Amino acid sequence: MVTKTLQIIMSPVLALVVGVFFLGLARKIMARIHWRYGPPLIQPVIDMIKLFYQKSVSHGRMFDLGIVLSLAGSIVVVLFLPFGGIAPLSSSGGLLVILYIMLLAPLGLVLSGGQGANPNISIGISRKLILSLGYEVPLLLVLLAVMTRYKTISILQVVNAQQNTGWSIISFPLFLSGLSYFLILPAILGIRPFDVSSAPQEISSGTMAEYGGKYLALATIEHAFVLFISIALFVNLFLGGAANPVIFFVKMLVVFVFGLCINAVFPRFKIEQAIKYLWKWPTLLALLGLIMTLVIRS
Amino acid sequence: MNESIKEQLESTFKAVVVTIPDGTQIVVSVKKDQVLAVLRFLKDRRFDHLALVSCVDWIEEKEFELVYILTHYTQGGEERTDQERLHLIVKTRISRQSPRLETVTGIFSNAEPYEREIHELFGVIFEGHKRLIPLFLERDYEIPPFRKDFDTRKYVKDVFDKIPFVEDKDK
Amino acid sequence: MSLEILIIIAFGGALLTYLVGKVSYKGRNFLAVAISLVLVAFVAYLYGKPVEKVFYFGFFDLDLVLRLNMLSWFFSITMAVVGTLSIIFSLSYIEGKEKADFYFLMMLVVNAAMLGIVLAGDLLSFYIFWEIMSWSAFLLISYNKGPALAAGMKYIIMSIIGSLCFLVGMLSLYVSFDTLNISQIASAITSASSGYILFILTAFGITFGIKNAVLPFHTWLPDAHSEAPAPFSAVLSGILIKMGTYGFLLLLYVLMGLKLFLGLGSGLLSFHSMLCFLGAVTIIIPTFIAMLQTDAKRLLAWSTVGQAGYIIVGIAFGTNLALAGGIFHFFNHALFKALLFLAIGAVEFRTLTRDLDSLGGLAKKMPVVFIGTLVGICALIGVPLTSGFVSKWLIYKALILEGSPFLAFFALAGTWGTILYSYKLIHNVFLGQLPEKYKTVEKTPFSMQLPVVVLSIAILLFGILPGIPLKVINAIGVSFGFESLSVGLWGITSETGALNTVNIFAAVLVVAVLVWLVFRLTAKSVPVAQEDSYAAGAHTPVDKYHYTAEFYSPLHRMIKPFLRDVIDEFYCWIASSVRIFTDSVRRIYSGDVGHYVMYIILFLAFLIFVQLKWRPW
Amino acid sequence: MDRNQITKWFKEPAKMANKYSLHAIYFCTGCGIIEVPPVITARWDAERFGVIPVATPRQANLFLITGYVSVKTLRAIIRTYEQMYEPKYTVGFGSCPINGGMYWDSYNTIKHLDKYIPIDGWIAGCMPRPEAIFIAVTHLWTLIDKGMANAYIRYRENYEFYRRNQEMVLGKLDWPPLHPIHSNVKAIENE
Repeated sequence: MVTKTLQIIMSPVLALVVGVFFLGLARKIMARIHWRYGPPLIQPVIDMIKLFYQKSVSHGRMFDLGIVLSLAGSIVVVLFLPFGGIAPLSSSGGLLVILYIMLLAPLGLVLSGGQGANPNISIGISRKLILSLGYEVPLLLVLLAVMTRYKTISILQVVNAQQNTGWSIISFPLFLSGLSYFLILPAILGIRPFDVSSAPQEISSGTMAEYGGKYLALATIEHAFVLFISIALFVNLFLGGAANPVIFFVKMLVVFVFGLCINAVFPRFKIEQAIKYLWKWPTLLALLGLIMTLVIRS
Repeated sequence: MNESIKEQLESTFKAVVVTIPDGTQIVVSVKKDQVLAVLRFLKDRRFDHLALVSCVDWIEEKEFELVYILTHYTQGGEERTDQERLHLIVKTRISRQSPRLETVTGIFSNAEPYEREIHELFGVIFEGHKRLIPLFLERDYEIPPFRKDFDTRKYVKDVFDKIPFVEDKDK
Repeated sequence: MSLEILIIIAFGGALLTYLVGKVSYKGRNFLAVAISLVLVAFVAYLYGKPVEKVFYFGFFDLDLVLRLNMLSWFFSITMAVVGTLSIIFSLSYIEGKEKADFYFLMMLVVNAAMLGIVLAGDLLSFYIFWEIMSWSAFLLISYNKGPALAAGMKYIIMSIIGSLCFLVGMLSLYVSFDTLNISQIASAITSASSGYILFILTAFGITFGIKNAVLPFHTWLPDAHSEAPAPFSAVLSGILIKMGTYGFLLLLYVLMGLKLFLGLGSGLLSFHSMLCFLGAVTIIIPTFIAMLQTDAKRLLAWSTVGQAGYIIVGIAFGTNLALAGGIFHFFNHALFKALLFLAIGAVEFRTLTRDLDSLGGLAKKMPVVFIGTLVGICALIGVPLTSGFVSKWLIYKALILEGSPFLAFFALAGTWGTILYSYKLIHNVFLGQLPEKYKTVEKTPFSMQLPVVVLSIAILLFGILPGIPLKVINAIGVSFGFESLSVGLWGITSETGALNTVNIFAAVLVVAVLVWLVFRLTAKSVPVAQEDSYAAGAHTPVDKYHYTAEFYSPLHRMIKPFLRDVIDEFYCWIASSVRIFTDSVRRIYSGDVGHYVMYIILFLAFLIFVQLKWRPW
Repeated sequence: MDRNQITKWFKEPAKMANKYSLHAIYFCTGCGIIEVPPVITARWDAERFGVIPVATPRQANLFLITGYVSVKTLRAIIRTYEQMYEPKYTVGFGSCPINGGMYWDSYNTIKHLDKYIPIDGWIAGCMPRPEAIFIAVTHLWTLIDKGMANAYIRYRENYEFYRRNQEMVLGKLDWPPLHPIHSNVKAIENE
């Protein structure tokens, strides 16, 4: 029982550390690709300390509770997600529960943004929801392919199954789903080609327009958690998850750096182009993966 | 080609002085009340582009001079570069005390911001102008700033230097 | 205590209210609420006591049967509760309006008729109550004049077609089994040929499909819901639609019986998989249409069509998990859709408009209604800790484990579509800038807030402790012949991935409190007026600074060509062509006698000619 | 550049964090904004020092006033400055905001910007080059270190005077005062 509570406390902290490290790494790699030195790795930490000390303005109760709900939603998802050996709550709710709790984070953010009473935010929100509808179609197909392939909805069993049958990214039908998941990863994270919902130039950083001080800090932490969750989900489902956290972290690092290098050089999509892209290639691959899994299974 | 326009203008309008300083310009100075007629006349003869409306303050003669510069995009069907185009400059004089003039937005609708600017900076009132509201300036001025009798140094001394520095309350 | 007293109270109470209404409207209001509460208490008291009363009815020596089993108890308790809450809501909603007594009479009659349907043990009484429900709903839909009349007309025409199909099916059953008692038919029908069963299924299927707004028959619903008065549209989309669900349950499981229903047809072409895919399509298309609506109630109406698809998929899929999910989703949908309609009714009552483009910022003015709508859309989406989540989770788990991922994909994609349109509802009405003209909106009356609060508490309670309704639903599943689920107080404990809502609730609560503490401990944030938001250095007036029109315009442009409501146009084409035909026939009766004489002579000539030519007689 | 002296971080984290994470609001007030793009991109890379451009005043704590300030821009500058959160710092570029510069006698430009909003520091140069901007950033660090970068405190304490000056130039402002105004300062009506 003690190890369980320890794990429950430890896994969000670990996720925060990994997420913030990834944020710092992202800015450093982005800078290196632009031929400049870039900030120190701990720059996100400095930013957050400054933001927590800065005063801020609130637009109403929903404006505050929305951001709190969003961060709480992301942290709860981390509790359900196995991270190497640490898997505190994943016995009481499988992939479906995670899929649904992952919904709390964007919902909290858009509810709090809505009260911000600023058209830039509303435009950012409508783009964010359309984009999430866009990447949700291939994501669902990918998760369904994995679930039907291993005939279970709990991630632990998927991870254990991969120990003996090898990584599912290599096995034939799920290779397509894995590739499709990788293609929509930037859309889930909302980074470069798909940062249409928080575009600083067009809609003065969309959903973040009215966030300052501690709101911006909480929003950045929430972004770090989303970063951690989506990559951890990818590693768990397709790269066989790991026995101990260190190997798990290395796998996540590889996926993250590889994904980031691709996205650092892309210009930003318009929202229609993003949806057209998301509903064309990744959906096709995911659909193919699902059909092949069904054909092979029966 | 310039000659033909010169004859046409002199024949149709009396008391019109047409001079041709060089190959690309024709200067036409007209009376105040003939401006609309001349502009419409020229617009029918392919001078369909009102490039600029500007105002000159002749303070000694106590008159404002309004200058309309007309030009044309095409000559005989095909494009003309800016150098080859014929610029036709229509000038008129109005008195400085009561500067009033007919608006030309009826003929050239793109003259609207020019006339607002001249109204704001010179104080010329254009009758019939739909939106004669300020264009650039934030504050209101008794003597419009572009007039020659507007002393900008005195204005700065009266307005900006009079605003005190913010000493701390306790000092 | 027997069932016929229940029916008498229901209908008698309605008439009594109407009469009392003539005397004093206060008495009428009190009586209406009292009767509904009595019905709720009466039905609750009858829990767990299956009863069957048979009355001899001379006509064709049929017998009228009133019976109460687990299924009918579950439906009747939902109806009674939602009916009572909507009557409480309409106390202050109908206050100033004329014909208030007629409105209350019709509301009580509709509730009574639905109670009758659910208690009916034989098809004849089922049909009688079904007709009473249909026309009383028609009278209520066309309550406020204008476009409501056309909507009511469309509704009543489709309901009549449904009732006729029901009549045809009932008569054929009577002819072949010469009894209308459902239990006797159920035992006798196993011997019938599968062709006959298919005919019965299609006949009753059309009736229940129209009422349940399954896709080809859904066109009446958006007009009827948006034109009906708010409390009735809550009852209409909360329960009246679910009479179709009850009908399907009765038809597929009680009348047909489990083996027969699953045995019909084979593989992909079997009846139940066809019904599942029909349900899946009913989830997707209305959800995308709902996203683009600009009238709040029409948006909710399309959402009802979408959610009915979930219930159909749940029922038709045929495993105990899916059935439990389907019935539980009926229960949740009755709760949260009634909540959303009542909330929008409260907004419409105060701001006299439900156009999403002109509303905004009402959260500060109507906090209780705002929280109610928030809980409502969370349940609609299926956010954990609301009851909507548990029912959708059951449906998904059943679909995935039984190995039909495409159905699961349709259902899950439907959920994301639900998020888009439900967020549009709450954003355009409650968040954003409050326009000038709504700054003087006063508080919503208590009688409107009470139902909203009660429904929100119910949703949250059943979300965290779903065991309470699941126990009853499990009993229904067992009565249909499924093996029972292992149901704990907090969810399903089964081997392939359990659901433990209390763990989820505890985790979310603790983490939310921790994050809120961090939020409070850091620098204090100063509340500020709604005008003081970033506008690139400019100070913009409120009315020009609220973005709601064309909320999803990029998506709108992309999917607009796919969303032309072809079915509605098809029906309207049929209606207009029939009108043209009948119009041309009408011209024969031109009114002067000469024509008629001429017609007679011509006809006689024709007869003579036929007789000479072919000598038929 | 004492960014990696850990002891300082624990002694006064707020001051250090404010020093090494200056988010500058990207609002081009005058001709000097042409110098900012090379500063933030590959050639001079301000991100090394933690200075990044942000879109809204809500996320910013550094306000660069780049070049002459016309009366119309002053209205937007005041509105943006008031929407920034404390602690906030302002830096004026070139001589025009100091005393009007070459537009000293123009009827339309603001002569002494610090009559209307408080300025922490100035950079010389008729549009200072990126290196000068970095020198300004380092000076700002020393000011923050010594606690002298208190323009926002001056603004808060003397708000009535600033508000009066603003209304003398811009006429009636259509947004409410940021801090409550005590009635003893009567707005002197301009002639």
